[in-house]
Amino acid sequence: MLSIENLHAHYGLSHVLQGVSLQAGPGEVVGLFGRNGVGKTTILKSIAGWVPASSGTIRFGGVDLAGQTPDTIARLGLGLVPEDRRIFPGLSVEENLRLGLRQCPGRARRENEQAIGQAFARFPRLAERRRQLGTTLSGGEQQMLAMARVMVGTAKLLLIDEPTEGLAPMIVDEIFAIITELKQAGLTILLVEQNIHRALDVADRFYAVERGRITLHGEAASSADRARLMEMVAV
Amino acid sequence: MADLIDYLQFVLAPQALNGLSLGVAVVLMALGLTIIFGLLDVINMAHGEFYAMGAFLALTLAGLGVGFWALLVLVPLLMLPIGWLAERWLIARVFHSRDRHILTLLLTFGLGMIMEDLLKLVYGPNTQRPENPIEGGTEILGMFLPNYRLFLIGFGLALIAAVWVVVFRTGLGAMVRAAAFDKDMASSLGVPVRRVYAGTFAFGVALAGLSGVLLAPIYSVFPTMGRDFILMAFTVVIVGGMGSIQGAVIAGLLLTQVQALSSLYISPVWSDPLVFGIMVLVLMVRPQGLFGRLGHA
Amino acid sequence: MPEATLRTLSDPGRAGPASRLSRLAPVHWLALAFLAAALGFAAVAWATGNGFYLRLATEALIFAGLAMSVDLLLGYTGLLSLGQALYFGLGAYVSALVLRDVAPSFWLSMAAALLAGGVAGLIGGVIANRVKGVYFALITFGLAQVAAKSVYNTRALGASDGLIGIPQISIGFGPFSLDTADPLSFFLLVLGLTVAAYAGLAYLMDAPFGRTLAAIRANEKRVPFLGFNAWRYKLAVYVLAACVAALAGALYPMLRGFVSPELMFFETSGNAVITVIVGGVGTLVGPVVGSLLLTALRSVVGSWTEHHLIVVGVIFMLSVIFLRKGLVGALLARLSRRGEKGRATP
Amino acid sequence: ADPIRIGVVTPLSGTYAPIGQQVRWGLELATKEVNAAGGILGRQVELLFEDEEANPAVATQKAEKLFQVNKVDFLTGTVNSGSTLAVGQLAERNGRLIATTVSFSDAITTDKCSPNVFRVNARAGQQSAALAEWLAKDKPKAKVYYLGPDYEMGRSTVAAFKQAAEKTGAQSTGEVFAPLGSKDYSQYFGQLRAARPSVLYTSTAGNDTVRLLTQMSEYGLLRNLTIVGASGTVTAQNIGAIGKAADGFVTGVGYSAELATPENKAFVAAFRKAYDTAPDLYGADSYGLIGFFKAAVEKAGSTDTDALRKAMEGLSWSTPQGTKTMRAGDHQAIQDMYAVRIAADGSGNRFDVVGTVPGDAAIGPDQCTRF
Amino acid sequence: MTAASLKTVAGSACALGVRDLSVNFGGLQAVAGVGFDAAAGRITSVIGPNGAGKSTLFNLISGAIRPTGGRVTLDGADVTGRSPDRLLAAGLARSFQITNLFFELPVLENLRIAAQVLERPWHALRPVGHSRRALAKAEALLDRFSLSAKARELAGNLSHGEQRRLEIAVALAAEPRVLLLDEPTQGMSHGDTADTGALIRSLAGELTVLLIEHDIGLVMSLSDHVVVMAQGRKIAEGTPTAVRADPAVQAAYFGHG
Ligand SMILES: Nc1ncnc2c1ncn2[C@@H]1O[C@H](COP(=O)(O)OP(=O)(O)OP(=O)(O)O)[C@@H](O)[C@H]1O
Ligand SMILES: Nc1ncnc2c1ncn2[C@@H]1O[C@H](COP(=O)(O)OP(=O)(O)OP(=O)(O)O)[C@@H](O)[C@H]1O
Ligand SMILES: CC(C)C[C@H](N)C(=O)O
Ligand SMILES: [Mg+2]
Ligand SMILES: [Mg+2]
Repeated sequence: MLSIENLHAHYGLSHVLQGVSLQAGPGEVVGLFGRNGVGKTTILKSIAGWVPASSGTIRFGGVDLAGQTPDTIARLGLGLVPEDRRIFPGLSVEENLRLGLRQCPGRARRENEQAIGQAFARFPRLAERRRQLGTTLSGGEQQMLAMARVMVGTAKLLLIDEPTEGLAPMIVDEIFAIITELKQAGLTILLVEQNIHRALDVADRFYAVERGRITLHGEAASSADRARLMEMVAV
Repeated sequence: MADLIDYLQFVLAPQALNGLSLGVAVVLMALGLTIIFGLLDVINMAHGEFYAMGAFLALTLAGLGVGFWALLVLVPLLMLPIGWLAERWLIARVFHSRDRHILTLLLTFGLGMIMEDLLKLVYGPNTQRPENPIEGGTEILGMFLPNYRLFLIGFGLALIAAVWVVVFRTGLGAMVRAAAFDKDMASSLGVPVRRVYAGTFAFGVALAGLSGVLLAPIYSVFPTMGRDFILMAFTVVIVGGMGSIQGAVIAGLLLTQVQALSSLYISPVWSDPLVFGIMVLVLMVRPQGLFGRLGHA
Repeated sequence: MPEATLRTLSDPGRAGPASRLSRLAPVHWLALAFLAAALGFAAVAWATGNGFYLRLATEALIFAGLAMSVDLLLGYTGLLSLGQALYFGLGAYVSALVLRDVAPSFWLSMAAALLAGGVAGLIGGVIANRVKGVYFALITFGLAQVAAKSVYNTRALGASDGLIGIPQISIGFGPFSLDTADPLSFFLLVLGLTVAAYAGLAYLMDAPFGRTLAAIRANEKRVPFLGFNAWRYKLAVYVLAACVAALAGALYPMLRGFVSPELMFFETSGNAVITVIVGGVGTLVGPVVGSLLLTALRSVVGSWTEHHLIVVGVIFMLSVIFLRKGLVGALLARLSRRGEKGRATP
Repeated sequence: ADPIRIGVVTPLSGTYAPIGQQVRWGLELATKEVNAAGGILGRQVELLFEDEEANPAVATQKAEKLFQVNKVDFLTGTVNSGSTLAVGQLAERNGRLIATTVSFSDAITTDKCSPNVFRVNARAGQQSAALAEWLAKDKPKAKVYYLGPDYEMGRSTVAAFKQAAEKTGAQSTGEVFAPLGSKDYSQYFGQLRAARPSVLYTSTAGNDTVRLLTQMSEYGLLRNLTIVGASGTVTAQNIGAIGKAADGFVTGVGYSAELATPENKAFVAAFRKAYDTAPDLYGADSYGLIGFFKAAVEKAGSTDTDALRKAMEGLSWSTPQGTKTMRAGDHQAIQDMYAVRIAADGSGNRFDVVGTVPGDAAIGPDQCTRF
Repeated sequence: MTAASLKTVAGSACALGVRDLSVNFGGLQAVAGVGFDAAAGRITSVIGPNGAGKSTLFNLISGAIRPTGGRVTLDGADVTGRSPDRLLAAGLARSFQITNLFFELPVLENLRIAAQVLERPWHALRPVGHSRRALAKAEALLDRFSLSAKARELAGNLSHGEQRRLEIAVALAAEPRVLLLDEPTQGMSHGDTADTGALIRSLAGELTVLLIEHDIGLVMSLSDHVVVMAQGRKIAEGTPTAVRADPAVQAAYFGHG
């Protein structure tokens, strides 16, 4: 589904990704863990086409993503829940949500409306606030909106960056439930999360990132791997 | 009493009616501006020159024998690629800098300067005017209104309504706003941002060109004509609220009425300061304009 | 950490004031180089008896003052003023009236212009600072339009004809005096004033006052939570800019002997913005360099083709697109890149 | 011998560019002719153009360059009255002479007159005389409405004409001053109709006239109204755009291309041949200036400022529009003034002369006290 | 009793008092009659589900928006509706849930500006180098928040977690007496969260902390007092253990927790 080989990326002069390789198979949830500033988000941005790779290859569903713009990548079936939520100011909650439909321009109108209805049903709070400006939502509500926004589309691969950040425990549960559901529905998910324990409960495999490199790769089910991971990130 | 009726019929009412036709003209100008301004956050200072270009284009084509009705379609179509290229070659280069407002304003200011001089280079400095395509006039309640102005009011309002539907009813507006605000996020949702920017800009430019065709028979054509409406159009866009078409319509009609009626009682030269004063007042009370949404700025 | 590192750390390219010459920021070096060039130019022009070029350069410096005031707002505070000519013209008219009708005194007319600029700036600032961004630009534009129109229609101010007959004066500095009719000495005076304005403003912009303006530019909403009243800072810099523009304007009638409402028109404001962009926004030297360059360019291109708008327009657009920080900014980037290379040996 | 250099600072860009174009053509044509005939005192004449941008601040800078760097012997071309005044002062300080061929402002040769400034065209006050006289004759007891551009020039032309017309028995029914560069004059039509005038006087220029007249025609206001105006209202540059709406318009002006003198016919023919359009008053007055300069230099025998000034004062010279005389007291040219009616027939537009006022009657008293 | 409160010396005089505070947006009552006291030198936490009105409460206290009703007192003085800059002068600083920095300015400059209020007013016109206290403060904070390596970097170029650290540092730079932290550990990795917890604990005593957090472990271990909000109202308050046991809180916040 997703396969990254020896990816390098730079911001200006700083060499942020220094040879990252990782794989995610269909229907797999893969965790990406590491301390702040090690390059987790940059990996996701490279996949989404926001940050150009300096070298290395990213393949998604067999297609080489080199030189593709984010919108073509999105229409290949990639969905992104970015770490800072990126709700569009000046647009209402509903307008923000409906932008998620742009991923699938050809889909029937009825299906679109159905998807919107489902999202609102999933997050009733958003339905209550649908006319309000998206950026006046509370922090947690914005996180829900960012999640809902990719769910109305037709992504096959989801990149989710710290989705539970700023969420109350109940909603955190809800998010993990959704991730599990999406996984069961066959989506591939790359999940960056600080709440490692919870994330490992839904993940199949994980990678640990340190200063732009993958330094550990393990099975979520293996307690040995888990122990090595905790040792690495909890210092 | 008879005096009063006389005054109403001969002075006040015609004044208001003529104000209306000017109002529609101003709103037509403001329409393209408010779309580019409100949706892309680009202040197109060259809007006036695109308007002039439309008018000159109409003149040239009319000289080649193209009829007025064909011009209404042809000129905007020809303006589309011009606007598209202007966006791709110029605006796009500064669009994503943090000072987008200011840089695009400066860039289009320079562009306007060049275009004005180019128009002069090509067409000479003198004034020209296409023939009035709809001659004659109609009496309405004893007031006389030229038929072309009636057409302008009708066509203008229909055009404005059509644009409103396209921009807001179809969700296109929301898409453009999103793309303009956060290109990365928008494109990761599948929005083809570059085409959206260029298309929106070209659309605004085409509207400017169309106003050129429509207004040329009344206001005549010369290289510096772009400066004519621009301040008023900006005022309308601001008072109405950026990106709000209803706002532009209401502000445009209102402000031109203020101008038309005030000129009966105070020296017309003060009507500009008056309109400007209203703009300042509106901004002080409602910085987002009459209909603007705060998030837009 | 030692102080020197701190300073260079805090903002590359706009480092602190110099207590020792060796610590002078590159931008100040550039200013010094410019000053030397200006003096060299003056010497050559004087030696060849060329009054016109001296007076043209003087005019360029006067308009550089206006451009600097635009830069204070645009480059340091992020406020685009499209009506700065209002204050320039105001200073010019006040100075002209004082010189013609009150007393032919340099100091008196400068003081009067300063006062007028300050008061008008305060009023204009209170109005314009109600709004932000584009709205600010358009309000300043409108304010200047209204003022220019009023002058254009006021018979007592010469209406559209302007005022002529402003006397040439001699300016006393204690035992010395110089004459505005003498191109060289007036050039040197204006140069001196420009350097003083540059030094003073550059100092202020690097002091916490100016740094706060930069913070307002970067994120105005956060500033109040750090204990600053953003509105007051913006008003203060607006008034400051108005005063600078008014003082520059006050010099104009001394040079040319007349004032006209065109000094307040949009062309004047717009040219000041063009000057700042071409020269280098947020550098203060940029406006001076830009003004001299564009004045010279216009003088040459103007006689060569009537389509100078195209030439200036193209240069302007190229600077907006390719030289975000103008000529001076590009030069500084060059210098600092070279500096970095030199230092990069571990 | 060295050529004689004449600096020309005239608007080549912006809204006044059409006027500058006529100025340029008039001067170039005359210079070509003078040079072909051997120049002045055996010296060729060279024109050096600079763009005035209709801005006095630009004009003075350009003029100074011409005076000091190009060392011109004489300077002309300024259109904006403010430019003429400012450049005049500069000329004084540089010990040179200038002449305007366009500026209307009375001040230039009245209270702000300068020993170094000459005006070869008619000033605002002069234009009214011919027009008022024609009006008194053709439309006695006319009810006049005034519409001027709202700035100094507009107000003073309206005031001057009003005074002259009322003296000849006309009745004023109202006035309105529209901002310079107005787009839509229909705003004022209500007032205009309500005043029920028989004559409308206007002093708009350039595009403003185009709009005023075409919009009046649109509203059917031209039918029972005689329209008269100041000299710059309808000229060769804007008449094409005005088209039929200019029909019957009468201006008080110092020149018409239809003047039936042989000099004028030759001039118009040459002008048309060179520039493919008719000259208007600006072109003609500018053309005539070269004759003025030539006569003065030949009379003075040199281009020395004092000698030249002396030669110019009181000088009579011939121009396409007849003989003009430079009044010594205020440096204002005395010239016959015409009432010119526009006839738009199929063959193009004609400026028919319908009335003449001799120069002495039109000029008014000398109000210059400076020299 | 937590460790933090043990070392409290200032006693429990109330530093920040909130009485009956309310605001509504359109029809929505975002904060409805909330009142509590934040004792001086203690850590008071505000918890509650998303959209409960916690951040809005902070906005009201810090002067970002004006309440439609109620009062805020600082050391007994009424400061309701005061502008943020005047509140900061009175000793109240805050951080933001959604990172709110000078993204185009270097990290160090972010901190220096924030510390500038420590200087006398006329220092605004003296060279930056003379603002020694502010510079020293900025340096110290860089160190304390392990941002020294990024001092010259533009704040906008930091990773999310690094920006979150800077956000807290900026709030601390003015040496406030009352500090409002809106989800300070949001987006931080494990280690940083723990460090931040330790930091907040070390701050208490010298200053009064009002904390919004969804990290319940942190809230439980840090707080002296907890206020629970839901749908704009205060539904409970008390010690961490008491609040945790409250069934209403369980239902509204922890779910099956
Ligand atoms: N736009 C940028 N320009 C320059 N450097 C950047 C930029 N964005 C990120 N960086 C740097 O790149 C490194 C990796 O950043 P990234 O955002 O990928 O980290 P992360 O692992 O997602 O961290 P976090 O957990 O804090 O979100 C950091 O050191 C950061 O400072
Ligand atoms: N400007 C506004 N206009 C309309 N509604 C608003 C506005 N600001 C906040 N709200 C609403 O008020 C409610 C409270 O928001 P607030 O940000 O205070 O929540 P919170 O408790 O901080 O939540 P979170 O834990 O998710 O950050 C939310 O439902 C939000 O949608
Ligand atoms: C005809 C004109 C345009 C005259 C010009 N306005 C002047 O100042 O004299
Ligand atoms: Mg990250
Ligand atoms: Mg919150």
